[in-house]
Amino acid sequence: MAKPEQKKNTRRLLPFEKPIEELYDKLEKLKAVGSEVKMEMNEEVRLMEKRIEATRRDIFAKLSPSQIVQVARFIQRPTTLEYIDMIFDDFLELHGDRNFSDDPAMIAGVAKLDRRSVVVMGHQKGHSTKEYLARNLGMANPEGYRKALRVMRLAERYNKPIISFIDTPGAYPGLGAEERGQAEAIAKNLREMAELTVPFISIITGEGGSGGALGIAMGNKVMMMEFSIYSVISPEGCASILFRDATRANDAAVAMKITSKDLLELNVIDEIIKEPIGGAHNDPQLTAKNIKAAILRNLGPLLALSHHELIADRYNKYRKMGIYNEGN
Amino acid sequence: MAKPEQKKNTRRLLPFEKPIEELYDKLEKLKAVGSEVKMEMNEEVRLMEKRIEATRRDIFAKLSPSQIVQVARFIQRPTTLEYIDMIFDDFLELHGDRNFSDDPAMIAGVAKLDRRSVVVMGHQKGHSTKEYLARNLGMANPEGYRKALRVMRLAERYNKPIISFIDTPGAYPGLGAEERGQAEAIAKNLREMAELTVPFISIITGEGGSGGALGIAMGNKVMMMEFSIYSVISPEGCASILFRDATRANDAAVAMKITSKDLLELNVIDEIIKEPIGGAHNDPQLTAKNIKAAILRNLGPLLALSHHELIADRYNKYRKMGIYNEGN
Amino acid sequence: MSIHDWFKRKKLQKEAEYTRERLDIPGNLWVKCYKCGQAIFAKDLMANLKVCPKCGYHFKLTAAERIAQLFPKNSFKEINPGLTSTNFLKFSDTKDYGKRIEDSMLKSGLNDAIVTGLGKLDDLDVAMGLMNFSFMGGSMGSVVGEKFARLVEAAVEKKFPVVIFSTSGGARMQESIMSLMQMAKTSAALGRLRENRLPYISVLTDPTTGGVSASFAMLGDVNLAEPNALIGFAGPRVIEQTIRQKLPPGFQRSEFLLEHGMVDRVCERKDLRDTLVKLLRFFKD
Amino acid sequence: MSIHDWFKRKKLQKEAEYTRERLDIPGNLWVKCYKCGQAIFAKDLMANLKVCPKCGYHFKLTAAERIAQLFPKNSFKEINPGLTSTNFLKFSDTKDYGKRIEDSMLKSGLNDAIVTGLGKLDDLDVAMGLMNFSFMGGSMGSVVGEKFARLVEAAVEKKFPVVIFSTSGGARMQESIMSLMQMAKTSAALGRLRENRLPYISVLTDPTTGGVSASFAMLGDVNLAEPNALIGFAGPRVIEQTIRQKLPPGFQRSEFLLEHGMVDRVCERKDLRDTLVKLLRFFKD
Ligand SMILES: [Zn+2]
Ligand SMILES: [Zn+2]
Repeated sequence: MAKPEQKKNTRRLLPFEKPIEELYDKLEKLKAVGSEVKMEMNEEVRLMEKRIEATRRDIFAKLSPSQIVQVARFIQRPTTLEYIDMIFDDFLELHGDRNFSDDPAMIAGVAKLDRRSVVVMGHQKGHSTKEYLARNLGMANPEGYRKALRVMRLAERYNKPIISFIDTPGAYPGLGAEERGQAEAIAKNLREMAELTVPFISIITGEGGSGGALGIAMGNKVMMMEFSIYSVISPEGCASILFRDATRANDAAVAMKITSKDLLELNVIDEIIKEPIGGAHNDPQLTAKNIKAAILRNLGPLLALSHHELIADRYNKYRKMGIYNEGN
Repeated sequence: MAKPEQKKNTRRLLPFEKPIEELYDKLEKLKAVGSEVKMEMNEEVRLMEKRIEATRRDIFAKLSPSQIVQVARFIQRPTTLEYIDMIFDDFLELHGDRNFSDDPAMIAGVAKLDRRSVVVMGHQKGHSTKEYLARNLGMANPEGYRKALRVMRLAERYNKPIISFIDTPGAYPGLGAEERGQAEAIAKNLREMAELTVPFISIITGEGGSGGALGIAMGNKVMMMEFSIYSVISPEGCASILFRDATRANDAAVAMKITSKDLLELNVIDEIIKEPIGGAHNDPQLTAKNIKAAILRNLGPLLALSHHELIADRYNKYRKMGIYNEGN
Repeated sequence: MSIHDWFKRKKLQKEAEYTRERLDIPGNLWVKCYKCGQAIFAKDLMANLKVCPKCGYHFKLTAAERIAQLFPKNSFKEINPGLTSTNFLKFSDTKDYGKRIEDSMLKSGLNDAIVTGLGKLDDLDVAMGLMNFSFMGGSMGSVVGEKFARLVEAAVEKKFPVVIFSTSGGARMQESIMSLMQMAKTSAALGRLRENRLPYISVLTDPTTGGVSASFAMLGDVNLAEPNALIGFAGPRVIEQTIRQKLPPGFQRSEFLLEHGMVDRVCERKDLRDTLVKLLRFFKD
Repeated sequence: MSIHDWFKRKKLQKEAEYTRERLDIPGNLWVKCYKCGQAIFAKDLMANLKVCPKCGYHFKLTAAERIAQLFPKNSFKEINPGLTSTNFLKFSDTKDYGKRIEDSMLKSGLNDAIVTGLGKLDDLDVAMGLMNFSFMGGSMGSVVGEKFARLVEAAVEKKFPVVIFSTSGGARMQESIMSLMQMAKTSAALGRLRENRLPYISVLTDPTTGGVSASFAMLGDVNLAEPNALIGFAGPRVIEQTIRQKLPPGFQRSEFLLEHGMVDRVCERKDLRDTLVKLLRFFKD
């Protein structure tokens, strides 16, 4: 087995975590020596681990937007199915749009949040090339959006809150997707989400890519994970189209204001969910705990609203969005 | 040009109208002679025409069920689009299921019935092999039923009555139809038709073939053209499956009770719409006039019902259907 | 009487011969699996919910067997057991329909192709209908439609969810147009259920085709299917005749329907009860 | 002021150069058709609603041209004309967004990519929005979203139906996330319209893609499209890059969408007004 490969995997290092790589190497040597001389190096191991954590903390305290893009897209980043597993009980996935197919890039189902029945859905990526392929990297086809809508309507019919997890580069721009009405599928979801009579919470967990993200993200409350992104186009796309220079993705990432902090300032999202030091993948359990707490905190007040108030709440939320001048 | 072919076409003769064929031949000879000797044969022509009509009347007064099947399926029988053209004004066809495709075997649209806005729909066959192919002989795919449902919902949203015209051998039993949920599409239509809040009138104009017919035929009032049929399976299918003898379609046609008269007796339909002597194709205009009168006569009382009453009316209608014994 | 009493009463006289017929038992003790061909000790097969322990093939279940599996505590009470079919059209094909009904009743020990009733799965109330393929191929005539509608109406009255186990070759052609009308009747009943916001779970079992698939079987808020069940609108032979080619392997099977978005889950028999309980609890809480 | 006054005011100073640019006019009098390449006398083109008399190619129309075609009796009154875009993100790509807005306003004579207003088609009241591809590719930013929402709210208040003529490359990326949010905002407005059972007719014109197609443009009770308009979610180039193959001819054109069930009718420009009137009368009576 290729040992260095394996090391990288367990360490789960992002490209910009190079400084930590060396520290990990040292740590491993210390451990190796320690196991030879039996426990004597324990204190030094502890110190090295602290140093790694401190370095990581420093790095993550000042991530650039394009570094946040890397975290948001990291192959080790927890997926929707993992979050669902950690946050909810008794999850039962429901498949299919009752029209054409079941889209593996979009999952939906019923579950319990503590003891309350809820409907959950989200884009599903994966942790390997194989999973990326099977899930189309979370890029849903029209069927995915139609499945989501079907299950949203189920939620509405039986008065269950909806929680959606957003993690997609965008809706899939394929031949079949166009033939089967990608635009129509997303558009209909937007209108129908606005009219839902049940509490609806959306969480951007990784990549919030354009209409493909928004297609299941019109919650009464929209939250973003600390190191997730949400944007109308990818930094790469923006660079090549607007900057006419594909290499300027970093500049585009800055200019577009796609980080959770930016979007909170713009009032496009309601809350940022903290991630562990080093990002969600460094402690998925703690991350899930944070998400669950945020869901519960936000769900309470929504549950007190009537059907009509829920629709009005959502309408007003999106109605207010936009910045413009008004002359005569 | 093949003259005999052309003759047949203008005469529009059904296979069992052989006796009339000879009379027509004679009539034509009389006319030919007449044109030579200028008008002298007029009286004889008139008499021959009367004789043809009388013969036709005799034949049609005692059609067997399997002859009625032939009339119902006759390639010259007026189609849904023709009826729509003759009965309504300002018809605008609406296309597509907003999902996958537009099904040419099913047409739907908006129109005026006198000055009232209505929604119309129906299976579309044709008058030639070419049209049969283009329209799949009125055998709709799931998309056809989904288009019909979409337009029914449009009618409901804007409170317009719905008129459906049924003329299909059945829903298409194809590979793609199964893949895309023929069963689901029909089933959903049945449930949704039951719940429509608007007046709904269905008219079996030709072949009412099984679930493919019922899929748009759950009106508050269901009418049958005099020489149309309505059945759970074709006589041929019944013969080969139940009688285990494909040649016994005539017996099956009798046994199954598929004529308008049978179905009125069974209380499955509400009314029979008279056809001209020789069938609808002999005078489409008159037939359309009869249909229009029947629609108007039945629509009036339905327009007086509330949304709730309309649903209850339909529920009770279908709830009552069925004949069984009840023991302890 | 409860379905259990009824089951017991009929059991002794019928089960031996009936099981033999349905399962191809070459004696009393051994059953040959349709799929893998292996011989299975009948007791083992029964203990395994009539699923082949070797290859997982799901044998057909009668309503009574299904009820026994789902309601171990005997909590299922049948309703409307007395409805029986009648040959109102004086229909006769290779056999008189009246005679066919009688023979089917005798042979199957059933009154018609569906058993309906009220019961509890754990603490969860449910109105349930279970079809019998062994009664004239599970075909839907007036009795199936009427019992279905009454079941749904009982559910609406009691505010119970509805669960239906389907298995059917389609409409009962011997009742001609009236069997077609049962599609309308059962679907309308489900419309009323939906209007009352009461859940409906449809469980599709092998086979479910024709008029039953094109009405209530496809209309679940959640559609479950047992593995490898044949599910479709048109029968495979009709399709082959229409398109003049062989059907691809797996066509119209549960897994095919899952892939094509028509069923929510393919559920092995051993997981079926748990899944139903979870779903019912989801709807309830 | 009415759109007609506004149109007249801007007309003289702008039309000559603008028309030249949009239509590739090789002088003042002759226009070369994009499709058939034939030279057309500009007056003939205008008299033919800017449709090539030779091959039927539909040239793009500005909002003002469209209004002039639809409301010959000057019955269209613009609302909210004063809304203008602002560079709230201090966004600058190859050019500062603020400067880009200014330049676009000067060049097009328009305030932004949509004109909204109330009018009458024959005797039929209508709230109408008309997009301008000539203003930054008809891209949707905060101004388009806000004017759209206000138009729909005015329609709800007055109980008018809504008609929208779309033409857009999609979201206005210079407004980043805020342009994405306009998809939510406009769709929510249409939800409210629908809740009030007021009809919405969407007319898709060349081109309508991206965020506009994936929001209000696809949501008509009736979707009409001008012939051969490019309509889709993803742009053809993006798709080609994704699937690494050439797109088939006709892909994402109006007729393709008709075939695939996404638009109700492909409607030549000469029939458009009549069709709208018929539809509005259907909804009204
Ligand atoms: Zn086996
Ligand atoms: Zn041209």
